[in-house]
Amino acid sequence: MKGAILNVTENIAKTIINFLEKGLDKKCFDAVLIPIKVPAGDSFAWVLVQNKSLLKDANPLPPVMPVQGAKALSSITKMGKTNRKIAAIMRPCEVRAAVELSKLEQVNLENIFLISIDCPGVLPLKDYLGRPKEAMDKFNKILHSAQNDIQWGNESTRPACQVCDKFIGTDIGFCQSNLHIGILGTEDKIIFLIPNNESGKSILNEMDIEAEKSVDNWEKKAKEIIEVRKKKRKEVQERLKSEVMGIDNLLDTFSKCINCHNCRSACPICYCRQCYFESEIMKLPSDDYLMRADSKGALRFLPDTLLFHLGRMTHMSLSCVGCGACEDACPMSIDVSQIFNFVADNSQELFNYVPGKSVEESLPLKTYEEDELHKVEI
Amino acid sequence: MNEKFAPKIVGFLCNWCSYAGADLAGVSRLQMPPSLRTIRVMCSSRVNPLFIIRVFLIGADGVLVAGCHPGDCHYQKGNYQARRKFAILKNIFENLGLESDRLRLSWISAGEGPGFAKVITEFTEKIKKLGPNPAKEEVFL
Amino acid sequence: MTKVLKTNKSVEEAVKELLKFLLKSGKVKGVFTLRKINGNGAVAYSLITSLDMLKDAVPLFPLMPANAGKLLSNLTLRGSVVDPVVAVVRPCELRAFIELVKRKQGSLENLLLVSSTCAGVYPLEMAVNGDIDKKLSQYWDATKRGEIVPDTRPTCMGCEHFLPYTADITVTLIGKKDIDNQCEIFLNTEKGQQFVDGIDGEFVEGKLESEEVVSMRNKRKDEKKRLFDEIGIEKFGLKGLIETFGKCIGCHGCSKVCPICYCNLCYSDSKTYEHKPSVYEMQLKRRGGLRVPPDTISYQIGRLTHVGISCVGCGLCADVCPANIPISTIFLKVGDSVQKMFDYLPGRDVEEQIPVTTFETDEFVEVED
Amino acid sequence: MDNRNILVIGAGVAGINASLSLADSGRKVYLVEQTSYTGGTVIKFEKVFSNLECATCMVAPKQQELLTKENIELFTITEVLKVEGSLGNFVVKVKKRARYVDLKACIGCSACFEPCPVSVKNEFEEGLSERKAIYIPCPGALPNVPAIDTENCVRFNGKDCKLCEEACMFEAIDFEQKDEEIELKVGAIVVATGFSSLDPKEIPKYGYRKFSDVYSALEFERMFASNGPTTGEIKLRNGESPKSVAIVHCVGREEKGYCSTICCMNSLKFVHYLKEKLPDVKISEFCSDLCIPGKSYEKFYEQTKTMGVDIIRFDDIAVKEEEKGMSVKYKIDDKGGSLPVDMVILSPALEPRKDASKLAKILGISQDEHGFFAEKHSEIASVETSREGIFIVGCAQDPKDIQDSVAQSEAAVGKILSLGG
Amino acid sequence: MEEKIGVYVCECGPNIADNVDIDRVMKTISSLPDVDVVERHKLLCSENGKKFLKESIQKHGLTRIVVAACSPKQHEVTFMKVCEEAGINPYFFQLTNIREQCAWIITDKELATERAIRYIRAALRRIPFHKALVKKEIETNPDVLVIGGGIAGMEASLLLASGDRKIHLVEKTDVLGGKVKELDKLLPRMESSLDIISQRIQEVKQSEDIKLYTNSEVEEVLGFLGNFVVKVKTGENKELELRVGAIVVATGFSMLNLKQLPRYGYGQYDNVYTALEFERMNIDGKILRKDGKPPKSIGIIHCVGREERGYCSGVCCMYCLKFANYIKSKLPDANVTEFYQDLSIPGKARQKFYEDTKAKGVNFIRSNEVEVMDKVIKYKTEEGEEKTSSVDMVILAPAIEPSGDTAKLAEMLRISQGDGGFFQEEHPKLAPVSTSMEGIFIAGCSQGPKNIPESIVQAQAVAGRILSSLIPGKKLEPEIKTSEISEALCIGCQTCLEVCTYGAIYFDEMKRVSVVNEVLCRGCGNCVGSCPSGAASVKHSTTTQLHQEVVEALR
Repeated sequence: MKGAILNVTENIAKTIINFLEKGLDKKCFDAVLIPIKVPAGDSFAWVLVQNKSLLKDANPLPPVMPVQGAKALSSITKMGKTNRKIAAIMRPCEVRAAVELSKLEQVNLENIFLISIDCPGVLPLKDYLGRPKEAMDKFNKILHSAQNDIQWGNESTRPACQVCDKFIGTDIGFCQSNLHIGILGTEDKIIFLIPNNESGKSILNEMDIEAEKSVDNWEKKAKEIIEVRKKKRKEVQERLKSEVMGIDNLLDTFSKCINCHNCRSACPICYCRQCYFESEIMKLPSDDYLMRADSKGALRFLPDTLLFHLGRMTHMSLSCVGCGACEDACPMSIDVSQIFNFVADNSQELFNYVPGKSVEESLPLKTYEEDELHKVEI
Repeated sequence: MNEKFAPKIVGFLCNWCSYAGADLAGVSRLQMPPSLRTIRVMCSSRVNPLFIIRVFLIGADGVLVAGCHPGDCHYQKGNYQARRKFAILKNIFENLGLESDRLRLSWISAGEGPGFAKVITEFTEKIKKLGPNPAKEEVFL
Repeated sequence: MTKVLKTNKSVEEAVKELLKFLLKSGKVKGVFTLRKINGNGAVAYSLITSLDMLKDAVPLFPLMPANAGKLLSNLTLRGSVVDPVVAVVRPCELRAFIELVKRKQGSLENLLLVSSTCAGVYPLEMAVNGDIDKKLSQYWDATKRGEIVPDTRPTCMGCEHFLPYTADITVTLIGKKDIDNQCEIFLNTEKGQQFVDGIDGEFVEGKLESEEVVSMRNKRKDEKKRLFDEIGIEKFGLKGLIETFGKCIGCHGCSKVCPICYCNLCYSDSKTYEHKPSVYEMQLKRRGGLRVPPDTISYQIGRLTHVGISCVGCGLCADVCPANIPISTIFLKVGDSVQKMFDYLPGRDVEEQIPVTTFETDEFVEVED
Repeated sequence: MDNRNILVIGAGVAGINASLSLADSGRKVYLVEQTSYTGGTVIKFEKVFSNLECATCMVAPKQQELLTKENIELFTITEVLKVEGSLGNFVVKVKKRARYVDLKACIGCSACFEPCPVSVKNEFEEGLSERKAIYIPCPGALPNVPAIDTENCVRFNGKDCKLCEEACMFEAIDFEQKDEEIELKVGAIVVATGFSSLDPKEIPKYGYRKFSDVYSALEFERMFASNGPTTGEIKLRNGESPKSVAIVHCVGREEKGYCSTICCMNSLKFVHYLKEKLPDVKISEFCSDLCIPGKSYEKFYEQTKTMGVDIIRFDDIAVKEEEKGMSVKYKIDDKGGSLPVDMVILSPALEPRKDASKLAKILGISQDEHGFFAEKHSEIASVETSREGIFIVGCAQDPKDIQDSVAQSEAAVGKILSLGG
Repeated sequence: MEEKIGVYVCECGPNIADNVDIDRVMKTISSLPDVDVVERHKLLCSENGKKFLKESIQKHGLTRIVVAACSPKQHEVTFMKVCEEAGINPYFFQLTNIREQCAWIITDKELATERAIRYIRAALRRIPFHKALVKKEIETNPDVLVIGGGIAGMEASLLLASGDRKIHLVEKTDVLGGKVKELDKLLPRMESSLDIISQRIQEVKQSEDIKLYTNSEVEEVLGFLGNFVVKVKTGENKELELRVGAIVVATGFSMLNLKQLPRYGYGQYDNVYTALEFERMNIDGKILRKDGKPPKSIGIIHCVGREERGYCSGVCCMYCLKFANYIKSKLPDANVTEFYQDLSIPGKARQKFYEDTKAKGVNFIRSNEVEVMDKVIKYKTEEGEEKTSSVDMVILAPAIEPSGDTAKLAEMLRISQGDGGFFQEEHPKLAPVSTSMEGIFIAGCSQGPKNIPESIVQAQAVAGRILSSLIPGKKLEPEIKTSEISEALCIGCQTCLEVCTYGAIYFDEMKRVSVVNEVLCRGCGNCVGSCPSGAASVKHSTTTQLHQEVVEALR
């Protein structure tokens, strides 16, 4: 694998932003989609930037993920292709979600140039809000630990991130951005620009950045960490199996759910304008409720909480990228994402389908093979 | 006051009175500032407050809702309803410290060509004093 | 003067007794109240039909997992309950339900409404690891003393409508020194009296509007004022709005839990708000940059125009906000002022018409010019 | 009915209304109007009592509809010459005067006014402003096409002037147009020629034309009209705004021998006009008997009273000269008083149009002692006449307000359509 | 399918061209993407202009048309016709006004031109979102239901019948003729009322087009213009269902109950009579006191209850004069005094009647605060001094008020009650006999107090409206640009039902959504402005279309 090398000026973020500014100047793209610190300074929001001066508050690798990048991208390209070239700099899970959404016709990738970065994970939104300063420092430590710490992304990142093994925006991370930015194994002195395809290469050309340098150090490091993460993921999921799975455990876990459906609103893959579980269909005549209550002596109200979560799983688990947005948005801090991750991994395994890996790979439910899945037949 | 500033005012004119009034102003060749962007609606009650908010946030320096005088509504009582919706919206704007002066409700009859010109001129002046709508430039809306 | 059922039990027992009586005597088919579920301390509203299950009921548990008004609407949306059901809800939930009924989103028929002089509830996050149980004693002490309960939600601390308006039965808590071994249950309506007819306990006369209530109302009013001053939304302006809602993650959880947001699909989540990229490109050109997803501010103001007139200040919106935005205080403040325009109090009386569908021919002339 | 076509005479609100309904029912309608525009007297009003609705907003849509309606043929500047035949087959001869402006070609840009050298008093504005020899009565008039008034146009008085023709970009001016006599075959005729109001000059005691600031109701109406000569400013001849105004009811009632029905309400309306423009103006209404019948009018009266107006009764009244200005002298059963004012508005009686008797002869219908067209039976057949197939509606039959005029026009429609055919 | 969009700029001779740089407009617009044709013309509304437009549309096979010219109020219809002739749906067309609201009001040519371009671009932005709209036609039933068999109801029925319609005439009592039947003479000619009324009753009974139901009442009314379904409970206590296209309400009036006003001494002292009682006495030819002797001095009191009701009943003055005439003709030496506030005798014929009556030696006293004691009438003069006058008979002229069942009917028919509780007409000036519910008409005193000729005129007017609008075999063509409500988005709060003036929205209980009745909807959009869920929208003025215009306007 080959790539380009940029020397770090000030810090990694600044270096990346300079690179993007250059891209804007050279008209490689007309606008950049990037997280920017909100005016109050207490969070980050996705902004489509044309005017470079706005980039001063930009942060390509913010410590939190208030909105999943794919959702942002979808909101502007859902109704058709943009006529401007947009460079979207996102985390690998966001890139993967974007690719999934493009298969679901919720994102139009035409004229979109996807840039991914090695992702150390993010902090839980709750930990960040209120104490942005401290959180920021904590996150920067994590970022720098990239050089030596195999446990990259430690206890303080979100559970979903701690077990994420697809945090690299190249094929080793089952992710297919146009250009990936590597920061692992660089001692913070340089960053790697790794084109994943032709358009990635051509952009680097246009910016006359020579892209034939070796990126082995980075790749080596990345693979090490991926292994660690895979292991961790296994462990955690083993634990989950015993703790969370099974109807009683599930009921237990979701008993705190207050039906705000924030998880589904935050989920990039839940793209429905109106969720099935919020539609008329779910509104029953009063005696139906009473009858159901009668049969058990008592009926939790609203009922069907578990149905909602299981239903949601069936809808999105094949495309779940494990970004953890759902858990972040849950006011009751339910381990939604961990559970969904676990289920998703298994259902995806069935078709050995990796969501977001490539645009070509079509959604399992849109196709079938004549000779498959016999184990479900009796 | 910024002299170069040319306000953009979106005006929702009801088809029966206010739009006719605007036409009469034209027929009478009454001059007025080129600030207005006319949107023709059948009745002032058609204008949903939500829509006014959107127009304001898109960056209209002023939003005018104009309809028949109370009692004259071509649809009997639409303008009364319009007034209520408008009053609530204005109140909310004031509560949030938004410039509610950028929203205007006026009754203009089909006969009031001069009246129309007056409204537009006044409103434009007022907006000039207020300056451009900050929402125009805002990124984080 | 109102008829009062007096018993020598702790409030919690007494209320459970009452519910038991109603269910046992067959006067009601079901009991709608808070209940501990799944034995892990989680508390949720439940529709209970068996005495056995009634054991786990915690009618007065200081938590609002959802606005019961919204739930009752769900229960009665497709026609009123066939057999009587008793519902134990908080004053703001009751008001919300009344507003929903006005909007044809539910029916009061066959519902026996029980409420209490509400001392407020704790934030949801406290329920996450069952911390509320640790706080209960403190909660009841403060309530007895007729003081604002510390650590309850800000909106509760500043709530002056803690005395239920349309309840058939009201349990008095605030300022009741001896709720541990005595309980006064006010029977405000014919209906209320008929239902408890036959229950043991003495019947006396009483006055809901007690000194304790009055003094509490004043405390709450002051607190509310303090809240409003603290947030000072009238000074917001566009900048202020952007700073406040900048961290909004657009989950619209606030509207999902809001009892007054009764739409299946929120207007601002509908297709009308989705545009071809060219529209955004024009914006981009002018502004130099554009936050996406867009319409954060217009969503919030827009929701105000819809909810303001009926906002009962139940505080759930702020409670569920993953970004900790003090939405409820903002809505409460604006709501108050919109409601004053028509001297309309949401949920005060089901006969009171919602001002938006009516008009006076000679009102608000000041907004014309 | 052999011939289903209908002739409607007069394009005032009653005539328009009848024409539209008849057209809706599929009848072919010939609408003959004496003036060059439609709308009659009502479009001179800024507002109508008692709902104070803007008259233009009210009538304009109907006028528009009239112009675009398929089976209505509008003849402006046209009068009826001869009517023969009987119900079901009348033969009517009308004289269509040349407008000298092509209705199709003209787009109403009014470029032709400016160059015209002639200016004369504008009768539509009750002479309060001037117009050219090629003119429309007021902005917004419909059809929005000028006409040349040959009495005053210099070209038609010997000179070779074609300034208007040169100014017109659409070759709409056509001096070659000729008056034409047209024969119409119709089954029934609706007469909606309206009224004229008594000229107060005929009764000297009101000082009309003697004092410059004594106005007739219609003059004041135009003065207040936002599309009128002062664009709605209420001014005295000396340009100042009046401080005290007297509104006098029943002008000519005694002489005429009947109550004109609408003056009381119309005069009360003026209070609203005045207070809208001049909040501090002092207003006195001089009336004999207040005639405000019906479910809505008294409410209006009560409301008007609260706006600050003195209602003064009189048996006899006159406008007299003062050393400075004028004053209203009034008597009520042998008591009386005098009130100095700087503006007087007279509400003169409604009377039959000057040409009523001529038209009556042409139509072969009778008139009553006052000269209004006589109905067949005052109680049960008020829209029918002595001649079968000819119907009278609106103020041509009897002074009445718009509501009753419209009702009568619909009634005539009812009568005609019930004849079948 | 790819849309082909054409823009046509009218110079309107010099009117637009002088003040708008047409060349620049053409240049800019032509340079825009997805505009296929841009043409200019000296005068599009002229005959050859229209011809040019039509041919150009066909030549280029355009699918969407933007015309920049004068006000839509002037020529929208004109150009829509052209589009139709050119074979494209007229609603795929947008007229943008660059004359009245541009060229004519902005002197600076530069600015005017920019403005014109902006307006055209706005039109271009919205036009792709236009939808084809087509005329709807609905079958109608020409039959008519008339409620009330008084003079107005009968007149309407007879007229409609001779316009060969089937009429169902429903009368509450067992007889026709209403109040007029109780009168002796008619004003001002003093002809016998009975002759006239009984002649009409005969005609009604004989007409085979009029089906008469006495002792019957309307119980339920469903449906709308052209298609009403009415339940009637008949005398024989049968329930029958009528299908009609229009409904005429002529339920008349009732007299104010004098028990409410004790100060007039009715039912308290002898020889105090109401107007109708006195008519009866007069018809029976015995104007006598209770003691059987003829009265010597009679007081006739006007405006009884006027103050309380808040309106002048309009007819009392005249019939009070009539009473004086009754008396004078039967008891020449009796002393008659009329106690009045204001004489309301409008119109050409009445004043004469008044003067003649006066000439017969009848006294007139303008009086306020009249009170009746035993054999005495107490009153205040204009100057406010208290006076009395002794009488041995009093006739009271009580106010006319809506008949008892007005409220019930109003609710059943979904029409509103206006001033004084009478039925509210659609428009006080231009539509006195129709109501906000299309197809439901009001006539006579149910709409407001009025005299016999006015009632008859209204009845005839109703006939006029029905005969001209509801024609056998002719389908109705309701408004095209109506509202519509998205089932998916509607939450069923029924706010729209409450704000709709025309009862054009009903609620589907099964689906729990509001539904627009396109026959009744007039497309004002009040529902759109009030719907919280964005479920309602007006065709051809959708929020999206408007939003597109705005976006461009603010570019």
